Amino acid sequence: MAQNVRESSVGGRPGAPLAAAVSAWVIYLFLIMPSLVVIPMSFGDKDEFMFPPESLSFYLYGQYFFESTWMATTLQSFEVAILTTFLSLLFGVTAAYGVVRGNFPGKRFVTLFLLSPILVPVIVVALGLYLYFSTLGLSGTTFGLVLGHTVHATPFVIVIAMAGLRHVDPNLEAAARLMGASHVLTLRKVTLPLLKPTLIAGSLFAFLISFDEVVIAYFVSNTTTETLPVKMYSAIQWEISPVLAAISTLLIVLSLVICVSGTALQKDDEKGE
Amino acid sequence: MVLEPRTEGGSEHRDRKVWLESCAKHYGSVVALAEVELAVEDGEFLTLLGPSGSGKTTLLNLIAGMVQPTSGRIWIDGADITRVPPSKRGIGMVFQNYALMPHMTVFENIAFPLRVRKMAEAEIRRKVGEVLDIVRLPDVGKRKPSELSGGQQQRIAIARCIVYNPSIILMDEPLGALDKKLREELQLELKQLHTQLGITVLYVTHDQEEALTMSDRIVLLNHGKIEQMGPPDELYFQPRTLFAAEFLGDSNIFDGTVAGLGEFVSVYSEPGASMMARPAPIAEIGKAVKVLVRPENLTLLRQCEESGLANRLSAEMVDSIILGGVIKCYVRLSDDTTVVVQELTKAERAPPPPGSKVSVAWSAEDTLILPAVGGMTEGGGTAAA
Amino acid sequence: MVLEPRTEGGSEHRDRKVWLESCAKHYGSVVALAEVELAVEDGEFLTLLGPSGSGKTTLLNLIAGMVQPTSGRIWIDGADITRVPPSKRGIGMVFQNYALMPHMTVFENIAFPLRVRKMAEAEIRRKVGEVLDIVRLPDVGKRKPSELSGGQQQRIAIARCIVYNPSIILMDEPLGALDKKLREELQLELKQLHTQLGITVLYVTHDQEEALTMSDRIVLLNHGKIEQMGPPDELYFQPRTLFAAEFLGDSNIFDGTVAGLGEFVSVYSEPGASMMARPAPIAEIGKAVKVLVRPENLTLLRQCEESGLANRLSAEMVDSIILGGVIKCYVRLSDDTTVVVQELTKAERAPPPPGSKVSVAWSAEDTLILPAVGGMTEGGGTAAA
Amino acid sequence: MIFVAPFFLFMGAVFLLPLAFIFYTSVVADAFTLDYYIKAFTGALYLRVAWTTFEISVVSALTTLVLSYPVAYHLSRQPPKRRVLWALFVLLPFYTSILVKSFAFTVILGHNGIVNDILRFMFGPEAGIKMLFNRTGVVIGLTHYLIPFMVFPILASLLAQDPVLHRAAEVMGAKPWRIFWRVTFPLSLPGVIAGTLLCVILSFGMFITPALLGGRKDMMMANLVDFHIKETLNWNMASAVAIVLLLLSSVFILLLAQVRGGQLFGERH
Amino acid sequence: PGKAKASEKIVWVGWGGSTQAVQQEIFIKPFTKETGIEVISASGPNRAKIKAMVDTGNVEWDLVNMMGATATGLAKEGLLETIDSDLLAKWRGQSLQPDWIKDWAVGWYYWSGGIGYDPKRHPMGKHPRSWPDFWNADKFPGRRGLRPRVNENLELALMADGVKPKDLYPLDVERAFKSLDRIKPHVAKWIKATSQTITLIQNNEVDFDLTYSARVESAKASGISIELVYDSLLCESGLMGIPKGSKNKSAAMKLIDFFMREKPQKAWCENRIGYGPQNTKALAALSPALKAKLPSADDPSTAWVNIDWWGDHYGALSERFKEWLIT
Ligand SMILES: Nc1ncnc2c1ncn2[C@@H]1O[C@H](COP(=O)(O)OP(=O)(O)OP(=O)(O)O)[C@@H](O)[C@H]1O
Ligand SMILES: Nc1ncnc2c1ncn2[C@@H]1O[C@H](COP(=O)(O)OP(=O)(O)OP(=O)(O)O)[C@@H](O)[C@H]1O
Ligand SMILES: [Mg+2]
Ligand SMILES: [Mg+2]
Repeated sequence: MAQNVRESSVGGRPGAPLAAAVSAWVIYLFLIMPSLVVIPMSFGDKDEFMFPPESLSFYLYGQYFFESTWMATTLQSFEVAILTTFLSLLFGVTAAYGVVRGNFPGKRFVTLFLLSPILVPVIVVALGLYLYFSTLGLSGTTFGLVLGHTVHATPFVIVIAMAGLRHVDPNLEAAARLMGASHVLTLRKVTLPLLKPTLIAGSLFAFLISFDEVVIAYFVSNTTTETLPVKMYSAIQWEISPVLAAISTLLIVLSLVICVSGTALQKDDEKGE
Repeated sequence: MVLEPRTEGGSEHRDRKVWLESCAKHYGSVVALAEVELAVEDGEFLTLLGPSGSGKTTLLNLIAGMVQPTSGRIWIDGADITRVPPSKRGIGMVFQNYALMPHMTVFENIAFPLRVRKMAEAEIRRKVGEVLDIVRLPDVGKRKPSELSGGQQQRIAIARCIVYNPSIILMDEPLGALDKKLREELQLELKQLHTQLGITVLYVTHDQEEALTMSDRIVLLNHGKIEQMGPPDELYFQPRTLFAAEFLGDSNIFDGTVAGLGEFVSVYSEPGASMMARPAPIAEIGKAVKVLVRPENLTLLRQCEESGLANRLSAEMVDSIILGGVIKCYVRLSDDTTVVVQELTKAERAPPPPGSKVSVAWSAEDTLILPAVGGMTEGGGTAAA
Repeated sequence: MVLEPRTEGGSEHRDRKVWLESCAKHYGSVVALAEVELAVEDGEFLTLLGPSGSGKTTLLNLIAGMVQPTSGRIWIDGADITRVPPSKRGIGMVFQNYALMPHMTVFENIAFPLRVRKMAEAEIRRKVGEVLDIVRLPDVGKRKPSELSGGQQQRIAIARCIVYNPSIILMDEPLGALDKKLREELQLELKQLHTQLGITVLYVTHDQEEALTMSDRIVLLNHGKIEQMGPPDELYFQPRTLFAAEFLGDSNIFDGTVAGLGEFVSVYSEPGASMMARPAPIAEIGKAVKVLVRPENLTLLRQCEESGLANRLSAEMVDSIILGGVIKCYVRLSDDTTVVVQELTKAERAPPPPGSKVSVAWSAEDTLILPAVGGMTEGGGTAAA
Repeated sequence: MIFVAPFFLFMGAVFLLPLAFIFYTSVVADAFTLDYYIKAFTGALYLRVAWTTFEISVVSALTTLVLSYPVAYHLSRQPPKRRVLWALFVLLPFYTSILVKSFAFTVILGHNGIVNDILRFMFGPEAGIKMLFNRTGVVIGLTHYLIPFMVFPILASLLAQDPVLHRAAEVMGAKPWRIFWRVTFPLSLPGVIAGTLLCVILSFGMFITPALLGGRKDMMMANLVDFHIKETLNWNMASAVAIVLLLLSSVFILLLAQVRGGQLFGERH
Repeated sequence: PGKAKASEKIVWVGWGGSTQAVQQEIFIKPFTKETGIEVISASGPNRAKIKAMVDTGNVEWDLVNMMGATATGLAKEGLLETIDSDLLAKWRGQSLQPDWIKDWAVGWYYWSGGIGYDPKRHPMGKHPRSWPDFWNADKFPGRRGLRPRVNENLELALMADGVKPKDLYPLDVERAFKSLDRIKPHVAKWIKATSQTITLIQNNEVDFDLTYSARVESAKASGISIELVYDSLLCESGLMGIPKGSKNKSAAMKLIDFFMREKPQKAWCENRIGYGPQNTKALAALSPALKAKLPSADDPSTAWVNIDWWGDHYGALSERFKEWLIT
């Protein structure tokens, strides 16, 4: 497949011309620059930010894994992110399905409304949720946190799922229905399996958004439900701990592992882009 | 066999396989299907023919239950199924692009409707094997649809459709995506399957040749209305409108005015003074009509040659084109209209060279009179790409 | 006009419009085009015909410069342009889906190649107006392509192509997406444009009828090789291989063994003992051959009827199908092979009913002898959907 | 349609009601009042900050566009598998907390940062550029964060393009540069517009980055919301500013709906 | 007001990071051991959250660390519990700054801000030694760093303008802003995050800034080249208060009482160099080396923040300061 693209590139789609490629590389460099500073820093052995570190050690990783509540908040972040992923996938995929397949008056308007949380500055959402959840007694609960993150992440899932659904032939669903399958069975056996790449991409996005989110979490969480980004943020009220560098490095490695193994697994699905 | 819509009462259609009782479908202000009355016989191979956008798919979807009629009711086997969901109608459908599930093997694809029906695994295996035999692809069960050729995929789509014994199969241009050669092969196979299984088939196509080849009966749609319906030969030989005449087969059409009635109708027309035509109810003296002659009914004569045919016009040879089995000759009449003559291709009998003086002749039997309105719309049948 | 490849030296082709000098194209281990030698005359309408995957697009792309040949050279107007980029070849191309720029108006689309050539604005306006007149769409300049019908879009694509006077136009199945009626109209128009402008056209299709209708010369491709080339009638009447015979037009084919040579060749064949055929260089006594008769050359006779034709077999009527202008009759011979007979459709002369005893007869002139190998591959020409 | 209903209701409960709360707070202190809005629309601080917000957001979005386009273009020309790997670089900024990032930026872009050291080495001691703690710093910080949100919509609209159009242009004699400007770029406009608007709106909500990397004048409306929530405890004012911010982004939402309905993230046409 | 039962649990909110970790060891663990009251540690005392908790009657924090100048705002809004007067009286008697013992919050330690600089870049004599020096850009050229908030800045501006530390309050706001106008052009960064007051000197982004003794000492210990001018400090109080409606008010007060004790205060200030104890006995018991880095109440070069004054003026001045900042 890779070869085809190159072959036909003599005339058709040129592989990126050199100028474009070079400017892209420069920008990639810009994007990873901070990481290039952060990763070495994470191997420092002092309690202050040092670059370059004077000597290398796993001191900061030790702190992360064994001291304070870093691990607990990480686990909390995972919990929230996983639940958020689940919920936003549920809401997002069904909503996208309704929007793409459905035909109802004001569809465009409804779509815009469903996507609107992306378009409202997050601090506004955070404040609103905080006031609202406090009256409901949801403030500080993991559930409240998940709800907040779901509002935030679902629009992204909708967008991805809408794109994915447009690639799923509606005739396949019609065929299944005609052969006697109920709506639910059709969704389970036909639509969802075909949406697999989309679902994977959507969950990855939802997970990352929730895992990384600080503003909403800062307002909505409390002591027991504090997430990693919130802890990272509150850890710097007075001092800044280089443990943060170690955490960033760990996250980078984690995402590399996920993506690389994802690509490796994706072998057969090359056409599904 | 021809069912006249409207004029008949209706209730007697209840015992038909399918009956659309004054069904219409509007999309907002678009009338996809005007009020239509249609009854389908058990075991019949019925083709819906018409230009793009004429409402063929809409009609099929109404029967399948994919869309709800704006008005009217749908009956299958005497039961009103207008509000029954598609999954409960027991209908099979073969889609234009086959709609095989790309994530399932061929076996799983065919087994799908059986699993939906909670059939036992052994039974499923047996039935799938059976239909794979019927479509003559016994060994492809383990493959994915993408590993099959277009024709093979089509057969799997049919197998999947017949495996659960639906008594009606709907097919929406199942051959539309194939090339001519393969298309013709599969037409034959489809037709054989139909005979063999005795199922009722509703078949959609916009290819007139395909419709003529395969159907017991053709329903010709135009702008959401039924233009004419009947067996292929009836539509071909007795088109009731200009549209029907032009849509099925090639035709030469002249403007004319009815000049006399008798055993044959005589029509006064521009290019050749007077022509004799088959009698028709619409013929009234002085009425403007269209006169239709099929190219294959025209005979090309050298200037001097004699023929016993009633109508004859002198002309000049313009061009001739081999289309394979037939040759099309274009001749120009005295008033500059071009007429097409179709002859069988014979190596040793080349048509006269361009420029030569010829005559075209045809019998009064082969001359039809049609109402002057209702031809094909300009550029009709063209969808924006 | 027929150019024999290979046998001729080559250098004399330099003055041809286009000359592919032993061009081949491999994709990894796939041979998209085996070593091919092809010369195109100035002003010629040359059609590349062949089943899917036979290398038609590849050949066109080689000339356009979209792909580089694995070996060989390409000459245009006597210049070696093998390494010249597409933008410098001065070629026009009409794509299957037209490739009109959706974000530009029709005017801007047509003006595009002129702007590339830095033509003055007034000149551009004049030329665009001119070609819009030529394609008979003078008033659509301000519209977007999406606001035009398929046929209109196609004409714009052609307008955009001829506006910069390329001396060669390549067309890759430009009518593939259209329905039959429109397709036929546009074929005619294309052909007229070609005559009117005198441009060299290389045309790709897999529709044999289209190829026969339009071409000055047809190049029949199969598996990346040129199977045969020549004018339409030559390919139709004198196919050199079974593949060519089967790909162009319908055919009845019998196995046979050459039994005698003379004014006509006599062949011994299963169904009907002996047949007389046209003489052919490959006929040697005792050699196994294929015998080909076109359905339109067969005459259907009642059991007792007489005919002066050299070959005659008795048969039983199986079925007959109206295809529009022609009727196909299927008859079964004594050894159970089915033979197709094609007749012109006439309302008053219905074919004999199924089951009746008939004879098929044909002349020795219409009987061709072909080598026994090289037919169409099973299911060939099928692209995965 | 029923499929839209669950999220629709959810949105009503967890998005609209909270917004309603904010609105309520912005007009009701002890009794109904428009004082906060009057202040938000007339106070020098608020007007100036609103303008700064607008300026920073638009400049950052445009800078992001300029930087993202080559990346999206480059990604679009990669075979799918390699594309995923390159895309990792685009996602990497997500994983570094802005706090850590701001330190990293001082190491790289600061007065004694790597970039300035190189510049001074090459062009003499006066060659250093001030890239932090001014408008440039904010734009760099925001851009770094926003690039992924721009790259993916553009990438989608680039991938949706029919390669045949490029060939057609090429056969007609167009050089790569012209093909890019007359074909590729115009056809990717839906993605460009969607991405740009999205980025503008996302920057509306930023307050940590400008505070850490900006100069004294680089205060944004979100900073004011934050300030009133946490410092002055004047939630009425915070809510009023938030609503004004919401109005501002609504203008952009409407633009978005106007320019291309549903083209957000470069969906297919 | 409930009684402290053995199974009682309170939530205590600190500043996070290693500071809180140390407090955990020195105060919380012994306290739990002594009283049996379980203490949950939270970090990030956020006044907005306190307000929301109280407003919605959903109070989950029992004891919160606060900054002096801003804590008063909470009290003004009635968001803090009143503390038992006998406890208050007891604490006032043993305090360095009895003014910081309020009805609604208790100043239990102090921290000091001063002029920070890099001794490698600005050796002895090349750096400002007082706030007038800091304001004098001609004599001490270099980029300044100040905080983008109104408290601290007004005090510094007045001192720079010649006001004696003891005469600061009530602050002459107009004079202070005039003085601030003078330094404005020389401020390279108004430093939002406290941690940046160190890293910006470390990375040579500013030459002199307002930073804090505890941060400087910890940075020095890590090997960063940084120094603080110890003889013109601005001391602020770290307070502890109880959100209104806390369900564990009395246990929280017990914890405050523990925080006020001599022994843990001493241990705390020995561990975190730069923080000063409120408890006078604890201050007296510190080693001379440590005392040198901590001002005493009567040190004339040191300014002590007046919490009350800020309580009346913080909101309005904050907004004015923001406006001043961006113009
Ligand atoms: N979902 C829809 N919304 C609005 N109009 C529709 C819809 N579906 C079909 N139509 C319109 O109804 C008319 C009939 O459409 P239909 O699909 O039945 O045509 P068709 O005969 O199947 O054409 P084709 O040969 O192109 O498939 C067309 O004008 C079409 O534009
Ligand atoms: N880029 C490519 N990489 C690998 N193989 C290719 C490529 N392009 C074409 N081929 C192969 O080359 C052969 C000829 O392809 P080509 O596109 O020329 O066929 P075609 O005659 O145009 O067929 P169709 O009628 O389906 O368009 C096919 O087997 C095809 O699979
Ligand atoms: Mg249809
Ligand atoms: Mg091709």
